[in-house]
Amino acid sequence: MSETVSESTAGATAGTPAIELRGVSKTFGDGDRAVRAVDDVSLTVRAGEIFGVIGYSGAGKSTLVRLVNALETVTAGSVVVEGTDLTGLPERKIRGIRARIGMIFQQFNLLNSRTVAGNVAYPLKVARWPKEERAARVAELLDFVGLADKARAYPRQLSGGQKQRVGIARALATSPTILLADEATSALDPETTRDVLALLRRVNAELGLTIVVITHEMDVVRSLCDRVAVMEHGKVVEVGDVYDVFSAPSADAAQRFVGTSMHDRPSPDALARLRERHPGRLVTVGVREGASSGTELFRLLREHEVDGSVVFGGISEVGERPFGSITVELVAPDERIAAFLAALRTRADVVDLGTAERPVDDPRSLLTEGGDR
Amino acid sequence: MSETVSESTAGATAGTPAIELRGVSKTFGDGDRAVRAVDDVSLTVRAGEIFGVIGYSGAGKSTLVRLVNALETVTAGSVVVEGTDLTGLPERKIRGIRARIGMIFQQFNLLNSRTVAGNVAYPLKVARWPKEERAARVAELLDFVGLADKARAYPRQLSGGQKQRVGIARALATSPTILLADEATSALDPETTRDVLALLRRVNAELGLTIVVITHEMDVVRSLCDRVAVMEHGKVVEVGDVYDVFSAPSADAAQRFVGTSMHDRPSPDALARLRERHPGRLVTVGVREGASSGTELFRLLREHEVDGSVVFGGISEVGERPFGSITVELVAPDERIAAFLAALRTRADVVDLGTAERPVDDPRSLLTEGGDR
Amino acid sequence: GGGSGNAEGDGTLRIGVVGASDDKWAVFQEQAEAEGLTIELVDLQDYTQANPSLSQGELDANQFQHLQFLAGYNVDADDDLTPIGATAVYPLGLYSEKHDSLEQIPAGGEVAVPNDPTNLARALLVLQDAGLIELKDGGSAVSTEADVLPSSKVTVTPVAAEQTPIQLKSVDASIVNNDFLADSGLDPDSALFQDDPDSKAAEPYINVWVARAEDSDDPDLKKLVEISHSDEVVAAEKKQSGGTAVIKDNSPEELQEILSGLEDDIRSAS
Amino acid sequence: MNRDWSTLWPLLWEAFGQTLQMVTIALLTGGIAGLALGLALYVTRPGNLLANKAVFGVLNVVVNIVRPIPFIIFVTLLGPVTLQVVGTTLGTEAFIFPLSVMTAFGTSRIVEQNLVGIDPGVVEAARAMGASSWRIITTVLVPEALAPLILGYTFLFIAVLDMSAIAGLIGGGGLGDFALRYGYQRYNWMVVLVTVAVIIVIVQVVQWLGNLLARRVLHR
Amino acid sequence: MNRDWSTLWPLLWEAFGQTLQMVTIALLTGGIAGLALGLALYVTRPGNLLANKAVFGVLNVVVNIVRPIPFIIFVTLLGPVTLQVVGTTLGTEAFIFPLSVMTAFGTSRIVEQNLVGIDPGVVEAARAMGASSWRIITTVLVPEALAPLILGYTFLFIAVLDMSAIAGLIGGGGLGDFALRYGYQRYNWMVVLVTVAVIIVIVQVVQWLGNLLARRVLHR
Ligand SMILES: Nc1ncnc2c1ncn2[C@@H]1O[C@H](COP(=O)(O)OP(=O)(O)OP(=O)(O)O)[C@@H](O)[C@H]1O
Ligand SMILES: Nc1ncnc2c1ncn2[C@@H]1O[C@H](COP(=O)(O)OP(=O)(O)OP(=O)(O)O)[C@@H](O)[C@H]1O
Ligand code: MET
Ligand SMILES: [Mg+2]
Ligand SMILES: [Mg+2]
Repeated sequence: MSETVSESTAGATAGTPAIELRGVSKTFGDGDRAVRAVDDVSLTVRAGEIFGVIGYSGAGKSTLVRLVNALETVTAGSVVVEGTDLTGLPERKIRGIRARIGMIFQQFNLLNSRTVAGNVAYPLKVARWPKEERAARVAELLDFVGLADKARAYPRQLSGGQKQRVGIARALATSPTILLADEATSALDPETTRDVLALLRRVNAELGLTIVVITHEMDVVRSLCDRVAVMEHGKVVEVGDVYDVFSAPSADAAQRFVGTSMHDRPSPDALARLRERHPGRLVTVGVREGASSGTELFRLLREHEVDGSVVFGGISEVGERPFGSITVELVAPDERIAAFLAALRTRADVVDLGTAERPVDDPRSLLTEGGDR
Repeated sequence: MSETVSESTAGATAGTPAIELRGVSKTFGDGDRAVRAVDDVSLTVRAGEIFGVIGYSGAGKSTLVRLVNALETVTAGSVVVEGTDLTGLPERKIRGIRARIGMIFQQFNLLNSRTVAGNVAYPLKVARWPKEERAARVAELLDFVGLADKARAYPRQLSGGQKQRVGIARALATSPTILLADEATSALDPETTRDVLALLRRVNAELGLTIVVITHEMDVVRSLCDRVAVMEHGKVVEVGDVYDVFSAPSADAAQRFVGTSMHDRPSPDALARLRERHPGRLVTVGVREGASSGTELFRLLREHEVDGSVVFGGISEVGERPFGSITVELVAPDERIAAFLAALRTRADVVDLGTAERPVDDPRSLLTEGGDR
Repeated sequence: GGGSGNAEGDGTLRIGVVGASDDKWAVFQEQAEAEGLTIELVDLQDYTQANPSLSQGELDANQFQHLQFLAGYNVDADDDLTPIGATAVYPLGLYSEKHDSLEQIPAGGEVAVPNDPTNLARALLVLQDAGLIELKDGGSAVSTEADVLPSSKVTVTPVAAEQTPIQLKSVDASIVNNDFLADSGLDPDSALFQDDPDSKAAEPYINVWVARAEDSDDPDLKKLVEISHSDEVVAAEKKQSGGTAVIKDNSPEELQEILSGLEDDIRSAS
Repeated sequence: MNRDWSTLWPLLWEAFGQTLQMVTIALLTGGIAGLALGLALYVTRPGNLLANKAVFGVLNVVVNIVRPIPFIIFVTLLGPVTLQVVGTTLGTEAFIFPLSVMTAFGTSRIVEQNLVGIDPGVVEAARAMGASSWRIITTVLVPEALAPLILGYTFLFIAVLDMSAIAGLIGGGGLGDFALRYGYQRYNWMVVLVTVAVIIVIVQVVQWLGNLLARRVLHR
Repeated sequence: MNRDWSTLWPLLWEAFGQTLQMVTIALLTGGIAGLALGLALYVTRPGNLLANKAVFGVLNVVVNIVRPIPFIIFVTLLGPVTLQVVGTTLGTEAFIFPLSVMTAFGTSRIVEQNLVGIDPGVVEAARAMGASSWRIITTVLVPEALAPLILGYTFLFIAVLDMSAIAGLIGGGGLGDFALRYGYQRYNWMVVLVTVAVIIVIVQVVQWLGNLLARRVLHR
């Protein structure tokens, strides 16, 4: 099950914590116009894990990660990175820690005065890599992000996605031990996104890189993250294993986000259209790891002599484990359907949507309203 | 079926064309370093339709759209907007046309010197709206994009998604007849995205706004667009109705994109894990509009006495029509399964994935490699 | 500095002048060299720097000023620079492009005058003599535009000395220093009025060679004074001044006496 | 010969007024003309809003012809024009004219410089809305570059104050003239120091205002 | 006495050399010192990289004390220091010292101004990589503002040229002095025009170079 509100820093650590936030708040401005961007957040990111941060636009995600490398200073609380408390540390000391943290910026923040290659080489220069190694490393990274031919172009001559890829290459250049990725794939096409995620997974697995990913793409969370935090109004309203949060979101925001991401439950509009197309009884059956729902569906159908079809739904993996639901149309006399559903209910989550004539409104379908038209 | 390469401008128009591109090319720079960002593109966007443009990062999507409101001038070909050929038109005349085109920029391009409200009011001032109406309209738009409380904030004080929402409000302010949306929801969380898409759909339906959407989020294309163009290396490699392009993508890029978007076919990794979990025969069954595959699946299973379960897949809507596939595990003696598959094949697209001991590699599953871990 | 009479210690005499490009200096330099003296003319653009530089020892002598100016400097800067020889007196005249005689200058007219303290005072005295203005307490060597009484016939506007001829288009008349007459194309004879260089009243305006007090007996410097009275240099001087220069040959002692008197006047005036 | 302060104070006060008058008028007229000229230089630059090689070339050369002329020479060369325009070539009013003209030319370069850093994206956004070039200039270029422009005008304030020091050459008065005539030319360093102190105080106030405004405008 | 051109040409040529010497040295030394001072002003500004109210306050006031002093008075006031440093207060060398000092102070404001427009995001990116402040200053601030800085230095070139015109006051020579002495003060407008023409040609060349470089650096 996912933990609500905020996990206690003491209990959550399996590995050594890479990042620990203790009661951290950040307020911008003062007086009337003060904005509390991060509000009393306590959180632990374990070394070597991929930690997702999701939440509404303006929830405080970017601010939260910017506190981790002290680009913003906390208003209250403390930030501990790899055992060092950053609070009140002099800039010079912070520098050493920052050198071990790569950051991909939401707005890219490329140096306009440097070429693509120059931008990627910059952190290497800061880290005093020798010239030849630098060139080789830059070539390798540009090759990976598919910008080898743009090495000598300037940021102003790049497309949005190309800029973002330069930002990614730059953040990875020095092989940091922690990567803060703020919407790192937001400007990328699906295939480039896939490549980038595959790379992140690889460096995470091979080099033990700790990654904090801010994203609004639920697919990224689903396929990349080990754990995820959900933010709302500056607060972390839910933290937990990705599978737990997806399969049983407790916070309101978490429920909505998971809903939009799964595409497995029809939106009210889509449901209306389904009912038009399928006059029979519509039933949504949840599929969870361990639960036998999916497995025994066909046998039960046969046993109860219920005909029908799969008309909607999605079963895919969340954190490598199967998760989702299917909506089926059942065609049979009512009593046979009733018997079938009774049997099925003992084994799986079942939501009866009724028939076109006698629709049953499923409150949970509302959650996915935006998933499809 | 989707049309490949480029549709002929003559044949494609059902309604009046809102935008016509005729053999348009755009080259940046010259000599060695010339970049042909848009390469001989001919395309018609009908009045009142929602037209998607997808393609790899750097494919030329932004450049293409920028040609439509003459922010860039064509190197060759001509651009006709609502019947007016922009090519060689003096800036003053172009201005009148631009006033009817709203644009959401990929990089937002907000005026840093103006507040959020000031940014949204700006196009209204340009269009000489009276002061009171302006204020009312700004309030209405900010309310819609959820930034009423940020009206007096400056762009630098906004989060990425908040900036993007200001850009959206600004583009819609004057109720343009054409909207060019360049990655308009790339920085937004799923729920805000849903709201924005719903609004776009509404203004499209109610006011007949023609919308050109550049996006890398296939879900946006799937749920919003009527037609879609796929770009690669500056060329439009495929144009057609969204359903056609999704159900039968012909260009390579189109196939890959659709694959990543559907999440219905397991990636090789996911397939391996499926085989681990499900020792029986795995079969992927396509679901298309009109085809009876889904509908008759259960009857056939029963008739052939094949047991099993739905283990993967997704069926959702593309352009309001059902589309997808499910992967099922079949448990029965081989000969019964063979008979069942033979029967099923007459009715649906079937891909046999074999069993864990005797796997059959499905070439098409490769397409979706990145869809899930 | 030092009593050797040359600042560089290499035998070169550094002389501060204003307008080193004047012909008379070319002639002067030739003659000095013939006498075995190496001189370097340091050309200064305005009057203010020449005396401090001499005092600081960067120059060995200067020759650009009249006694009135020197007196003002010595008092203001509390210095004791000493005149070691005279050169000439130049009359200061009133010129006009709009009027042909003093009488034609209308009441309420405007006259441009040089704005450096000594030339300003001298110009005001010239205008008073011409009957165009009245000065408070009869005027003195330290009068300024503030001393012009309201009862005066014209108003005066102090401007840079070199601007007075340029301003002729704007004003009724200008007081123009002799230095600028030839260059600005004004004929010395066309002056509507000028002071008398030969009169006793012109004594303060005797241009002098100046040295530091301790160098006042330096033989090399004395030689310079002599050379400046050679026929060739005098001829060049006359030619350059359009014949208006009245050559003076007062002894250092006479000059010092006049200077002391002027200095006392200034001290008592302020 | 040095006057006592009882006579000097009123003169200093008058000079103060003259300087304020000169600098204010020059900055207002020349500053505005220079803003226009600087904007023209910027927008006609190759690649910019109203890119026009010919116009830019001419403006660029004209500005470069005027600016390097030593100011006192410029004042004199402009004399005939000043006489036409102002009716005299003497006094404060007569000096304000060439001062304003030179201020305009100097300002133009400062303005141009400060506009170069503007993100082309925002100009593009305004163009996309159908804004006219004039509107873009007034509502985008100027506001977006306002912080550096404010600092630029603060810089110019001092430059103009400096130029105004030679107003005395044509009877224009002002603090610079006061310092020169009653201080420098009379070796009265007290007068120089007091006058310079007055100038410095004015400058500090103006700079403080400039910094304050610039910070406001940056919204950081 | 107006001289003929055969004697004037060599003088003009010499003046040209002096001006080049003065301006070049002043821009090199003063320009670099001013860059440092301007960077210091920028980074210590409230909210910036090394924000430090005290240091910024002091620098700001010091610059404002020096800059508004009328240059001729500044040259004189600095005389004792010049004597110590240069060994003389007369001649071209002696003039270069105060010229460089004033150039440094003027430059600082231009530099400061041109840095204000930098996107704070890029500075942040460099900070996030662990770059030291010094590195950020040299490899981010300066390169990112290079285009306006180049135009700023072009502006300063002319300002320094203008200041150098009064070198003649202490026997420093140069083109400005030549134009004043042989032209203006002798009402020989031909000499003024020729000299000014020479100055203008130099300026055009420098501006052309500046524009070219700035455009290069903008990568637009
Ligand atoms: N001003 C420019 N100068 C040179 N090349 C440019 C310029 N603008 C764009 N390009 C190039 O043109 C190509 C197309 O760019 P465009 O911005 O249209 O891509 P895009 O399809 O919008 O990509 P993305 O999805 O990453 O935003 C890219 O290779 C880009 O590098
Ligand atoms: N410099 C600032 N001054 C004032 N308010 C700010 C500032 N930076 C951020 N904020 C506010 O803090 C809140 C959190 O911003 P933040 O950028 O962390 O959001 P986010 O979760 O990253 O959103 P998005 O997904 O849209 O990027 C927002 O309401 C924003 O307006
Ligand atoms: N030669 C000048 C004159 O007699 C000297 C003025 S005092 C510096 O008029
Ligand atoms: Mg953010
Ligand atoms: Mg783009």
